[in-house]
Amino acid sequence: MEQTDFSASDSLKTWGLLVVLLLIGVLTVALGLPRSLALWVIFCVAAAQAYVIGRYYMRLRSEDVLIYTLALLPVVTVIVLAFVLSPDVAMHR
Amino acid sequence: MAETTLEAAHSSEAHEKMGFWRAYLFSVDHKVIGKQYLFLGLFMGFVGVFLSYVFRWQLAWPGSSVPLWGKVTAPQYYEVVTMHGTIMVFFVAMPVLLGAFGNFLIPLMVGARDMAFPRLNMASFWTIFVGSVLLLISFFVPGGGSHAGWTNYVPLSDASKYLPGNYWGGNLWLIALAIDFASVLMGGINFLTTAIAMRAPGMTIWRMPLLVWQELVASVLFMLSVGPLIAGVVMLLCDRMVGTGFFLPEKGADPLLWQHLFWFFGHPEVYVVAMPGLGIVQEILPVFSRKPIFGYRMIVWAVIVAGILSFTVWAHHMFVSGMNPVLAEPFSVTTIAISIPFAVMLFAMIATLWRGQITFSTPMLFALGALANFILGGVTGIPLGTNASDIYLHDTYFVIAHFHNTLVPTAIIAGFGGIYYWFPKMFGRMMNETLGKIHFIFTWVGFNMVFIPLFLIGIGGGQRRIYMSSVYTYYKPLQPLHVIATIGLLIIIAGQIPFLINFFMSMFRGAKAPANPWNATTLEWATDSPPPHENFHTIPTVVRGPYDYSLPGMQQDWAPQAASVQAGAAQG
Amino acid sequence: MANSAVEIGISHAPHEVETSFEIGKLGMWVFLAGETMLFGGLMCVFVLEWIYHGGWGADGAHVNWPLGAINTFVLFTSSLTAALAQGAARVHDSARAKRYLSAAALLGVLFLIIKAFEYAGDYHEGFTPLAALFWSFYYLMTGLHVLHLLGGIVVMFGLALMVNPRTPASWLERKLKYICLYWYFVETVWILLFALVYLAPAAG
Amino acid sequence: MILGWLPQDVSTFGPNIDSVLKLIIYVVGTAFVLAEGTLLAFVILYRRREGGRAAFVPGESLRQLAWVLIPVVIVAILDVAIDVRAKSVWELVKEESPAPGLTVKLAALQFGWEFTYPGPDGKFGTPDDLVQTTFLTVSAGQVIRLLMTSKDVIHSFYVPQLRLRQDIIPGREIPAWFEATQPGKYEIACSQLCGNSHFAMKGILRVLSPEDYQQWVSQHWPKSGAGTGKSASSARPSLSGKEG
Repeated sequence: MEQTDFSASDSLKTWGLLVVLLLIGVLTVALGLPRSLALWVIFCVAAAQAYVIGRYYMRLRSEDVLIYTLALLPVVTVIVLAFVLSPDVAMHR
Repeated sequence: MAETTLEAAHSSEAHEKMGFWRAYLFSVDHKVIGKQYLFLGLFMGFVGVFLSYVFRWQLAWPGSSVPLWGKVTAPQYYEVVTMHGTIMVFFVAMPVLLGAFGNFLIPLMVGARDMAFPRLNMASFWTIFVGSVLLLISFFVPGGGSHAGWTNYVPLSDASKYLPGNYWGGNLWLIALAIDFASVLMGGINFLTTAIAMRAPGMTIWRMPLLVWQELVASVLFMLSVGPLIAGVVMLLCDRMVGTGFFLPEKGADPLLWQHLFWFFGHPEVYVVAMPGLGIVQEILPVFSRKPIFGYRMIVWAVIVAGILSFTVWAHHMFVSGMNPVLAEPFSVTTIAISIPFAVMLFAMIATLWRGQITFSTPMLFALGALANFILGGVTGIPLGTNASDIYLHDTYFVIAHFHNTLVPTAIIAGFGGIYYWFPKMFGRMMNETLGKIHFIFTWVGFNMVFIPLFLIGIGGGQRRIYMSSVYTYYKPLQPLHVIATIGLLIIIAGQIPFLINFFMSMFRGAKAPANPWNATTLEWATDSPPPHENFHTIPTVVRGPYDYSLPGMQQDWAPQAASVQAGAAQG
Repeated sequence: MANSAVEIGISHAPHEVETSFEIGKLGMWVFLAGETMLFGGLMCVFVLEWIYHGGWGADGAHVNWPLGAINTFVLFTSSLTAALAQGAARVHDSARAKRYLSAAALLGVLFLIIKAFEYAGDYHEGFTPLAALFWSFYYLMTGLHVLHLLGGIVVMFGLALMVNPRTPASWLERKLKYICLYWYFVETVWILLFALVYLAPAAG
Repeated sequence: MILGWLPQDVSTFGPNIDSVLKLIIYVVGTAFVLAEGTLLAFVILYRRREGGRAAFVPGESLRQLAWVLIPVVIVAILDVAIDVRAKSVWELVKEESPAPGLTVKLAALQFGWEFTYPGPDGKFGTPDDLVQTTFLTVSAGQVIRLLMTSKDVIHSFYVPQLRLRQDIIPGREIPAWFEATQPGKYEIACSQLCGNSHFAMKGILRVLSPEDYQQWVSQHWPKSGAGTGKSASSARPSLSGKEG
């Protein structure tokens, strides 16, 4: 069993990072930044938070390749679905 | 090793103490659950065949009164057609191929004592049981079952003003489908975890039988493709019951979205049905031609590549559906690309027979019948996958004949082959060969007599889902073809009687089956028939691949996968 | 049910000791892969409809994102306590692990309460699921997430109740790992939902 | 033989689609006959003989696998050839749209068809529009452009003799075109399930010879007497000189 040290300080640090990212997201909306910039910031914050949880809480980094693929395969499938659907659903005549 | 034997003995005592309920109805033993799936699949199969008998009679002799049903009205016709499609795909093909064979065989073939999560496995059966009960109830609900076709396109299935009186039928159809998806997802979790994590020592992934490979890839395909459709089903359910407008054009949404979500799931779904069927054929062919399967690794890679490509082809169902025509070109190309791995598998299966010693017992007959018809099914897919010819052939009987020639050989004909082949292992008794052969001849000849005329009706322009074909003059020359097809169906139904007698009689009065009646090499034949509660007395060690038949320099023409010390004990 | 103690106690699958993988973790990841496709499919449809409508415009502006932000904070704290519970179980301190686990579940309940207030507020202001396509998606996606949260909370409380001084720490640690894996997944889904349904329309 | 079942073809792009079908039937037919023939031959030739022994051909070496991979490559190449041939036909029928002699708006509704002719001024929404149900009257040899919408559910405009099928989605306006070559009465059917009377949703496509069409036009727009859109009679290409 690989050593998964859920030490208290690690968890607190992760929690702090998540809260900071949350504040950034909230600030971009509160300050009313221009739309396209705000959208970029919001989605980068969300992606960063998802990465932080995946890496620290779910211990994805220390997992072997099988769990890694099981985690990433659906995400890739959804992105493929979005891109292939877009010409018809998003921009149809 | 000693430790596992002690443990095995302990749990077999536990097995005796369990009363009827825990041993048979609420059992967590994968073998009992496999049989429960088999009985559910067979029962729903006969319901589905009865429904096809009703509408085929109406098609052959429009307006006449159908024995055991009476006159078929237009709403009843569309209800019967819809329920036939739904029951056969989701409540016959999936439970039999994935539920019955997957549950019964995967632990035995990879050398595990049981599935990874036995309780989850039991839950998966009872979930699909509830789903099928709900679907059958929808027949008796006011307005009957869903009338919107097994694909249930919106907005027809969306607002009840388009299908008056079909409110509860449509809702129950959606709920039964969602429950069926949940059940197969639970099964998939078990299949993947068992096959990946609980293989016997020595059973590397390249020594797993092809049926296990096909079941695994099918489970992954299902798991990755069903999510968006569950979302679609929930959205459609909200539209029908709450009144939201996820698919209604007047609310600014796009009806084509449902077709995309349905077929994004639909096409991997037909491979989820086809792959285990082909897996069964690939298990049976080597045993009865005493020859290893041709190109084991090539077939495994072909299955994986076909699985990946199956996510890129779905819009060939929608060439003429009002979708942006520019999209039709890429999907034609991917449809050709996916025909390549299946062509590889087909040619490899034919090559397996080359210079073999073929015995024509019933499982082999069904396997050969399935292979022959799957070639016809695959070949007739090209005109539908090519965009130009699909303009004319879409939604005609050509499409119906095509997908029956791919689904029926894998789910029904190969499924029957699998039942005849593994019946001794499941019930410890042999099935009668002559009744089996009669059943094969009636079923296979009847099947071709139904669907070859349907190809011609399709080319003649006869479109599907037409209740009264006398409305159109161009249908008049095609009517005799419908009559031939219905007579073919009656032959199939007649052929099921010897099967039922054989199936239920042999279960109690068939000849006692030895551990390995067919001299096969895979692990499930290395233990008694029927296997003890914990499958193997001691977990076998695997020393060779699954298809080592007529090895040069070996007197015996088959070499069991399990280590020789195990083979001695299992001679039985 | 004489043997039930053994049945529930060490491991319900007698052969678990032989596996090369931790089958519980593998099973949970396979389950999460299916769930990702469900939520992923829903979000993909939401984004595509958004692009087609060129942003949700007026409908989206009324979303109560401050309450959503508070809820996100509550969920972060809940996952913190879940991680601390796993830490405690690692050092075989079952009592502390039980307390943290209960705290995580209670914070989950707090999330549901805040959510209920938010739904009531929106409903009162007339933003019902039938109001506009955006609100249909909003209620569907957040509703589905709430159901998944509820499932997680029930299992967490169940696990917390089953913990007693005699429970072996390794069993608790393993069960905690699976339920916390699910909890982190539900949190990740909420993060994406929060960005898609709360912040983005409000920014637009 | 198989294609003998095809109904009569009266549309200009009909022969293109029929030729694609013919090409497919030949290519796919030979592949089918070869595969089934080999299967039948092996089944007959290699029956179990007393004391016989099967050959150990596991198909691991590339030389053995070539027996399968080469036929597969051939089949793939033929499929690609079919698709290249079909691509031009698809673009002709579905993507390009030649200059229309007459544009008709079609509205499909539960269990009927509604055709709107622009009238002599060639514009829709003007008082001289003519709305007819069930009957679509056109002149032979004239390119007809259809702008199709649906009032309720998904329908599908399908005329076997024109080899034309196009689903109609409510909320979208979907174009289609055809040019009939022979006058006559052809049935319009709906080929997408659209409710309990989906089978009875029959329309009639009346293709008239140019002279008869002129007469029909003058009947419906008596005062002006000019052809619809660009005057149909003069714009008619010489091709359709044949009388109905």
